[in-house]
Amino acid sequence: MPWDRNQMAERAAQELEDGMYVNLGIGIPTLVANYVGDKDITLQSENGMLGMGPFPFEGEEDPDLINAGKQTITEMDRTAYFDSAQSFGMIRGGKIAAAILGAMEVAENGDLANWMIPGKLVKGMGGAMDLVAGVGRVIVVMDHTNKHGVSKLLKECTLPLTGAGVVDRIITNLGVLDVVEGGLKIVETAPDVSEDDLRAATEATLV
Amino acid sequence: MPWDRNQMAERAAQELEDGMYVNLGIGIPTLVANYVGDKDITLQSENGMLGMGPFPFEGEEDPDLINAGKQTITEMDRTAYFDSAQSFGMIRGGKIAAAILGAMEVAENGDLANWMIPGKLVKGMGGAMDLVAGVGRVIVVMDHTNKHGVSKLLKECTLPLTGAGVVDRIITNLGVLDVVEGGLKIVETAPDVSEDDLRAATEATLV
Amino acid sequence: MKKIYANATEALDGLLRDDMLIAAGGFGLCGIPELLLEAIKDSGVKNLTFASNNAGVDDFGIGILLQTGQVSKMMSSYVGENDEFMRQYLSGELEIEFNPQGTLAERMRAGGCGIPGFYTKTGVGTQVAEGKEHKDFNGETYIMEEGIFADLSIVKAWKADETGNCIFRKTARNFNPPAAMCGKVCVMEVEEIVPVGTLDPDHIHLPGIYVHRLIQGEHEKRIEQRTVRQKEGA
Amino acid sequence: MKKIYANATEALDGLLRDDMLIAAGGFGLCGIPELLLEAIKDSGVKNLTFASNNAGVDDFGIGILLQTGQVSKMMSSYVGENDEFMRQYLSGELEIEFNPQGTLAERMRAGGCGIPGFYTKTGVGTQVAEGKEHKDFNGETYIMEEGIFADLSIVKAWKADETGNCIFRKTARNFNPPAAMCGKVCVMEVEEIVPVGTLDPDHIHLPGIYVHRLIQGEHEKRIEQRTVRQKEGA
Repeated sequence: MPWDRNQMAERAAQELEDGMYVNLGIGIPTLVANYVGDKDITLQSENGMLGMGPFPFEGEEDPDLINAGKQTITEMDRTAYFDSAQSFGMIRGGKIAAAILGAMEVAENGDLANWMIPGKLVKGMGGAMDLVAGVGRVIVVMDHTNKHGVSKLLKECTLPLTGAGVVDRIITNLGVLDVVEGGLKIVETAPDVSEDDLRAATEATLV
Repeated sequence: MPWDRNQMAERAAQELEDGMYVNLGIGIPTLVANYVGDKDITLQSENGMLGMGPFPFEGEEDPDLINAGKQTITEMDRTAYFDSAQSFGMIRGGKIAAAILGAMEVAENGDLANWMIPGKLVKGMGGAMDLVAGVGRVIVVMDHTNKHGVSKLLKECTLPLTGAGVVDRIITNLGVLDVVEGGLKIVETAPDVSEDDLRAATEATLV
Repeated sequence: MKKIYANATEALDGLLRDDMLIAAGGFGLCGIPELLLEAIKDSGVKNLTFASNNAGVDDFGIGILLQTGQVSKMMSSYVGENDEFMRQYLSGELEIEFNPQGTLAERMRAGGCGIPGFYTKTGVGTQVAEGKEHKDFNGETYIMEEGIFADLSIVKAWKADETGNCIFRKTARNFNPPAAMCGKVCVMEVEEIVPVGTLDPDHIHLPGIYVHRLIQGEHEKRIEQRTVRQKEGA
Repeated sequence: MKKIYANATEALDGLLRDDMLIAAGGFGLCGIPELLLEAIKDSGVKNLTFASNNAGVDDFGIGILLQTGQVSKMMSSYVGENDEFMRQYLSGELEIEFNPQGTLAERMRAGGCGIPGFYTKTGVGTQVAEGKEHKDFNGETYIMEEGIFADLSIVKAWKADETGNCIFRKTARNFNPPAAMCGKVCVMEVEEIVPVGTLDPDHIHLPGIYVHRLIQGEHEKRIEQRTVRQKEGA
């Protein structure tokens, strides 16, 4: 049985090690925070915060305290605030150990597309290009195929890139794959998903 | 009668206007602070401070509070501290209205030499190159001639430069000169110093 | 050193002109100079270019200047919250230069620090790199991005003293310091002006040297995405 | 996340090797990592290159590593306070790369921010510009300076919490934040380690993400130029 959203998030949480500073994207990646357990993980919000806490209780929302998705959040004992230049300085400078983010397409060479569909609504890349270029490890969490059943793991991306050759690992509802020399390598499959199932759903070269 | 050190500093203080942020070099420029009177001047110390106060009283020295000359100083109500990258960011970015500094040589095209005598002791340029390249107005305060009576206002600098074409105004014991198209222009002479006296002591072209 | 003005309109007096480049602080609707934006709307100045991470929402933030058609170009990283923006962009009324968020912040800081260009890996191999100088350092390719030198900076802080030394609050700091640094003139709005000497010199986030004009005012501080959790057992 | 070590020697364990590049905080003798420098001396590691604004004095700061001949190169802006330095330099034992002070600070920050090169007007037309790439922006000439990527950063702060979030005190901040940022590993010494939650998140000067190892210790904090004024009427 393929993983659901929460199971994908739970699997992604296994990528995180004690002491890591991590940036989580919007969507499924946000759920990863629910599964870090006892591990001492510090979350960065790229609008200027390390040590991001959970959503506030009703009535305790602070307009001066939001995350990169513009949602109200809370601070923690370890929190530090800083400005956007400093925030992306630490991202670009490789101080963030890992980013977990969603994607529209990933290519077998690690190319990532997740910011723009030409001709459709153009919203902008936000901090995604900085994150994929700068952090230590880029982990993509996404459905293996789109709603039409077409593979999102491609030989080449068709959409404008967010970064070239930047993805390290992909966690989908069907399994876990690494970007290696020559293509993608299956690391693990979801329960009751066979490697053949996964191959059948994948356009990218599997090595 | 030529100006003495204090009179040169007093004359230099006239260059400063209300509201200015100013960097004062070591030596005579330091004395300028004694002559700003009622003008609201904020002194920068390039090691990371705006709003530099006077020397501390005996027994109140703080090892964490020094100026760019490594001397113990004090803070003021308006003081703000910052790191060296920020400090030189504001210098390089033109936020400091004026720097008043000493020199070994100034050339008629505004070249300045004040950091190195080849073959002799080499101490380093400290923040001088950043200051002359970045601040709004560079005012040199120095004796008109060296101890051998040789002009320090030259057609061309003989010593390694601190900055090329950076000086705006020169205040010497003999008078005040501006760097203009074609050479130096006498703005003012010290009391009982004639323009001819000043010309006689100057190698640089006077226009 | 008289930096304090009575209100946003007076603080902007003599600083606004058509076709100018304005750098604005804020992220989403958090920490935006809402009073100054309102005064710019009232001034009627037009053909503005804004360097600002976002474009506000339809009726708040820079959005109010889009409604009036006063903005001709945005330099931003994300504008997804604004329908009017999309309409003007798709109809060709509005130009947009997309900047990766960190590149935009660093470009502002660079401009403020007298750095006209710097190299970054961000955007290499993407549309963002097109037309930009590429250079290799230690076997890796980088692109050159240019410093932003704005005609005017408008920013919002929490508290400032009378000399403009100021502090921000939580994530409302965001783009405000770099935006403040990159303008020829910087006008700041704060929630409270305090006497000189009130703020600890070690706690100043942005020294007054960057702040030329200062106003105090009431801020709406609108929340864009109100998200909450339930108290356990509630 | 265990960052706290018992002493400087343990904090440096496994990090030192000959020929490495170390970025050190401090200006003059103010805010220098004195405990870590002492431990580096004791380690006997040699052929070190230091990126540090100054070289200490003969018997304090980096000076103690010059006495033992462990330093082969300095990247500094001013070394005038150190006689042994001058002797070694003039005799050719020691190499020096002079950097304008602001260029040195910005090179460290750039390295820490993933920026391998940037353009500055500082030093154009001087010896500092020789051999460097020149480029014109808006009719003015700039030179390219490269980011510093150090093998190790050693810095000193006033107080840090257990996660490494720290604050500096007055002008002892100086080069410490940029030096901390540019190292692959950063070891910090502080006067006091406080429990997490003690420091106001808005007052942190350098977030703990930059600090990998942390020690607390007694500091001499020597004053280089004791200057005082007389009380009036005294």
